[in-house]
Order: sequence, then C-alpha cells, then structure tokens
Amino acid sequence: MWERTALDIHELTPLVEAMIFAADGPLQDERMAQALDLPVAEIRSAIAALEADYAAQPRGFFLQQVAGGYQLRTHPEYAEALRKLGRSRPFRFSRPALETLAIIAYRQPVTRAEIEYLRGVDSGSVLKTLLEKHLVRILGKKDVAGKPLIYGTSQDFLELFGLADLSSLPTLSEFSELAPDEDAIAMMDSLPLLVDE
Amino acid sequence: MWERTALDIHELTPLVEAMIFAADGPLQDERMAQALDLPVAEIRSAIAALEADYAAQPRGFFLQQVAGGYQLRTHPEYAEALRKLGRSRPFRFSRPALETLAIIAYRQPVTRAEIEYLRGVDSGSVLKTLLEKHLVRILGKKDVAGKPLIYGTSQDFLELFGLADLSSLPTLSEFSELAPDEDAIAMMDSLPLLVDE
Amino acid sequence: MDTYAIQLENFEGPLDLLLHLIKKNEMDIYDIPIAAITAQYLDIIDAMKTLNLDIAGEFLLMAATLLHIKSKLLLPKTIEEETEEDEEDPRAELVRRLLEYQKYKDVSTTLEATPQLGRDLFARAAPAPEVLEEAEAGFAAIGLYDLLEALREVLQEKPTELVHEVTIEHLSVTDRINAILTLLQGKESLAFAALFGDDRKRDEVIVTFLALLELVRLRMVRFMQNTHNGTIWLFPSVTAEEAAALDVGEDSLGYS
Repeated sequence: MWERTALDIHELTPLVEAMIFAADGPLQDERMAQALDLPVAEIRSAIAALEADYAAQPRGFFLQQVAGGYQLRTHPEYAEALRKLGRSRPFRFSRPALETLAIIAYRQPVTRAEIEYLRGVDSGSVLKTLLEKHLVRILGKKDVAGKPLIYGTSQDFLELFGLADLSSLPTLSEFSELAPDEDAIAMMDSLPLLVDE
Repeated sequence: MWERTALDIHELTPLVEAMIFAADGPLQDERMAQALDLPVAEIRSAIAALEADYAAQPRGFFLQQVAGGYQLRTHPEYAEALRKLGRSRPFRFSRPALETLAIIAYRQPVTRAEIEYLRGVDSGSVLKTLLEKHLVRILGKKDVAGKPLIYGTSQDFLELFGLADLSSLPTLSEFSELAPDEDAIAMMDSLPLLVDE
Repeated sequence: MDTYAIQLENFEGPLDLLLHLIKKNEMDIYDIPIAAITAQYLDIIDAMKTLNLDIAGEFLLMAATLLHIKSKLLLPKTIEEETEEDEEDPRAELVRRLLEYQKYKDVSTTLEATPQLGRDLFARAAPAPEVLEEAEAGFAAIGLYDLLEALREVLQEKPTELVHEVTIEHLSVTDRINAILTLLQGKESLAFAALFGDDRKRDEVIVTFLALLELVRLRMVRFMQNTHNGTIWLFPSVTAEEAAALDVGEDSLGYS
C-alpha cells in the first residue's frame, strides 16, 4: 500500500503523526522511512509540516526531538493538572545523584575513581542507584592498570531530560580552561585523597 | 491555578487534550472535571471543540468514546503501516532470556543441563531464542554420557554489549564493590586523622 | 565563629563545604588564604566532634590536605626551589578541584530545572496495540549492568562454591577457548604455534595452555603431529558439517 508511491505530503503528515503517536518510545525518522519504504527526506518534510501545524495553534502536546528520535510529549505547563490525574511518579533526584549524573554525562567515559576525585566523596552507592535506574550504563573497562569499569549515560538519560543527543547538554559554566581533562586524570595517580578500590 | 476560574475554552481544550493523551486508559469527563475542579459541562465543551478540531484536517489519530471515557486512537487505515513499524521494533529481553544469557556469558562453555540447574527451570525455548537471535552459539559437544551440546556467546553478543572481548565483561566482585559496604567506611576511619608537621 | 549554623550533612562533601566557606568569607578562589580557611574548616570539624556527630572520612582527609598545604606554604623555600620557575603553588590542585566541582554543582542545578519526562512532561502511557503485535527485529539497548544483575540474582540462590567459579581467571580461559574455537571455525586444522601468535607474554601463554587443556579434556579438539619434531596440528572434533547438522531444532537442544 505504501510502497514507493509518491505519497502526497498531506497524506504523509497524518500517517507520520500516527506512527510517532503509536510508537513505544522516541521514533527515528529512519525507522519510519524503512517501514513506509520512503526516502528519509520525505519523512523529514512531514515532520517539519507536523511541527508547523503544532505551532500554529495551542495543543496539549508537542513534538520533541529526543534521544535520536521524535516523541509526542505534553507541555510542561500542564504538569500540575496531569499530576492530579495520577500520572506522576513523585520522583526527585537527590543532590548526590544529580552531581554524579552530571559528571558522568559530561566526562564520559569516566571511571568511578575519577567521579570520586571530582566530587571528593565516595560515590559507589549513588552510582549503583543510577545504574539500577538505567540512567547510567557500564561502557566497558578502561585499558589501564586495574582495568576499572568505565561509565556513561544511557538512552533513558537522554529521554528523561529531553535531550536530542549528548551535544544538546547545557554548556558548562566557563572555568574549564583551568582544569583540562588530562591534568585531572593525571592528578589521580598522585592523589592522597581517595582509597583505591 | 486551575481552580474554579472561568477557564477560556481555548485554554481548556489543549489541557483536556493533554489529559486524554497522557492518561493510561480511557478517561471519563467526570474525572477530568474533578481533577480540574471544573463543571463537567465545561469539559464536554472542550471535548466537542477538540472533536471539531480533529475533524477539520487530517490527523493521525482521533478521539474515540470508549468504555465510558475518551481515548485517542490511530485511524484504522494506518494499521498496516503501524504493523510494519512494529516489525522494526527492537527486541526486548525477557527476564528468562537475560538470566540465561548471563549464565552462558559467565559460565561458558556450558551445557543446557548446567543452565537449568542454575536457573531451576526448563530453559530450552529461551536457549532456542538466543540461538536464533545469534547471541549464543553451539561450541561443540561435551564428551560425557549423552554428549550434550555446549554453548557459548557469539560475536553478536560482544557487539550488542559493546565489548572488545569476553575479558571486558565486568565481574561480580566489581559489581558488589558499588554497593555501600562497611569496609570502605572502616578503611576511611583508620586513616591518620591529622598530619603532624 | 558561627559553626553552629553549619551542619555537615548539608554539604555534599568537603569540596562543597570549602566552596561555602570561600563564598561566605568572600575569599578569592584563585588566592585562597589557606591559614584562615584551614582554621575555619577545623573549627567546624571540631564542633561536629563535640556534638558527637559522625564525620565522614572524606572531611577528615580534606582537613589533612589543608594542613599539608599550609605547612608547605610555611616552609622556607630553598634557593634551588626559588630559581625554579615552574614550581607549582601548593594550593593549585585544590583550586582546580574546587573550580571543577563548582562547574558540576552548577550544571546539576540546571539539570534539576530541566523539564523531566515523568515529572514535567508526559508521553503516552501505553503504545498502540498495533505496534506491539508483531515480533521484533534488532535489539533494544541493554546494559551490562542488567546482564550482571541477572547473573547475581541467579547465583544468589545457589551454593557459594558456584559463585566463586566466576572469576577473572575463569573468564580469560573461557575467552581463550572461544578465541581458539573461532580460529578453528571453518578450518580443517590449525598449526599449534599459530595459537600463540606474536604475543608471547607469559600470562597469555599460560591462559592459552589452560584453554587448550580444557578443550582437550572436553574432547572438542585433537592434536596431531606429522613427524617427530614436526608441526603440531590442532583439529576440531566437530567439523563444520557436523556443527551445522547439530542445528537449532527443539529436541537437539541439550540432552540429545
């Protein structure tokens, strides 16, 4: 039915809307193109049309580009009303969790020792919680003595914070020229502060 | 914010749309009225406005009254395209699949009997799925009575988990290091308190 | 000093506490008056001790670090050191750490304020049934953590001696077994020496030997030597055709 026909944009747009609506997570334009056997460019035009359409009048939700795909999400201003409907899990990050998550997000791939050097405190249990919540994942092992595990953020992390990809992270406030990454890591070795695992 | 104010229909309509969109099943107008502390009549007007809006131009979904509530549903004519999309949906590991894969990864070369001993349940069909998905492969036959097949993980397994080789698999002891343990704290306490200079 | 106003549990750690002191005293972070800040820091720690509060080890280590820096600053410089241009300020590392920590502290506030899915934004609760009907392709992103967690749960209910078998040694031998079998795949034979490649590190050789022993024990490979002192050849016990014949059929799994 959908094969290679020159599908009119007015027909394609609602179809793309239906797909994004029905998908169980952010949906990639490539996946839609594949399912419809259409060039990705056409899907992108339909997405652009959809975005224009959503912007033209107040709607309950909007199209967010997130974690490499597209997803319909309600506007933040409706959060309070939706919470009353019981859709909210009362979830709040603790400060240690957010700090650790931030360090992992910006410094990945990063080891536990590096995180603890930056935070100045033991971070094992926070790290475990973030792994359990699937916000952080084990990327593998670092090829240095002791082969420590290295960590990075997950797809769920991008989805949670509505980030299209890691480059969409807010920029760090500028102090950075003072602490180049290599130095910080090199310093680890001479560091009397933390007990090695 | 939403209490008893004469909310403009143009403000209420997208809010009602957001509620129906985010609800985990058909949503009754009474429940919306209750959550917003508004008369049901106002909710019904907003629903009518929403229906008119959806009818005005082709959309991917429509508002259906179902089981005493309202729900957004995709148009039936998109069912085929959505099925095709479903076929490209990523495979999600079931708990048994993950358990079996974990045992094979860490205990290979391993027989089905060994897997079942550890899991305590029949694992034939899970094993079959993992073989079909090429995450697990037959390494050969064990030279014991009955010559059972022995299993190990595949190249695809390494790729899926982003591992260079099997030695990059994190060990259980590395895992338990993350848990908050008394040892680390005890170690900290025994460090010299103050340095005499 | 108003140490009573400060509670250690309000601080994420010693770096957080130091940043607080610097801000409160309007100190220049690039030129921290070490004596003053050390005195204040120790006062707080002492006050906490008087109140019999538990002080995390990290706070005590930082106290030691501060005293160490202070003593280095007090030490008269030798002529040699004075002529050395690139002698680093003893405070430099601490300053770097404080600045770096401040960055992540700031950005975590930004992240906290970012609209979060499930808190501020909501997606649809359940995907459309049409999408779920069919079998899946590909794999959903799955983490090593999940794999490990699954293993841990399985092993938790088992006798401990089984748990201990999962060690690095076991893994690297297993790894080598797999590597050898992969090398053998689709081949009739393999020269013994080829297994060792150029990498003749002692550990590697031992692991390879252990792997070969295990393979022989399992009768998965055979060794042959054409002549005395000739090349030793390794043969798979199960040929490619046999392995293919073993394929996936329901009843060929396991106890065949």
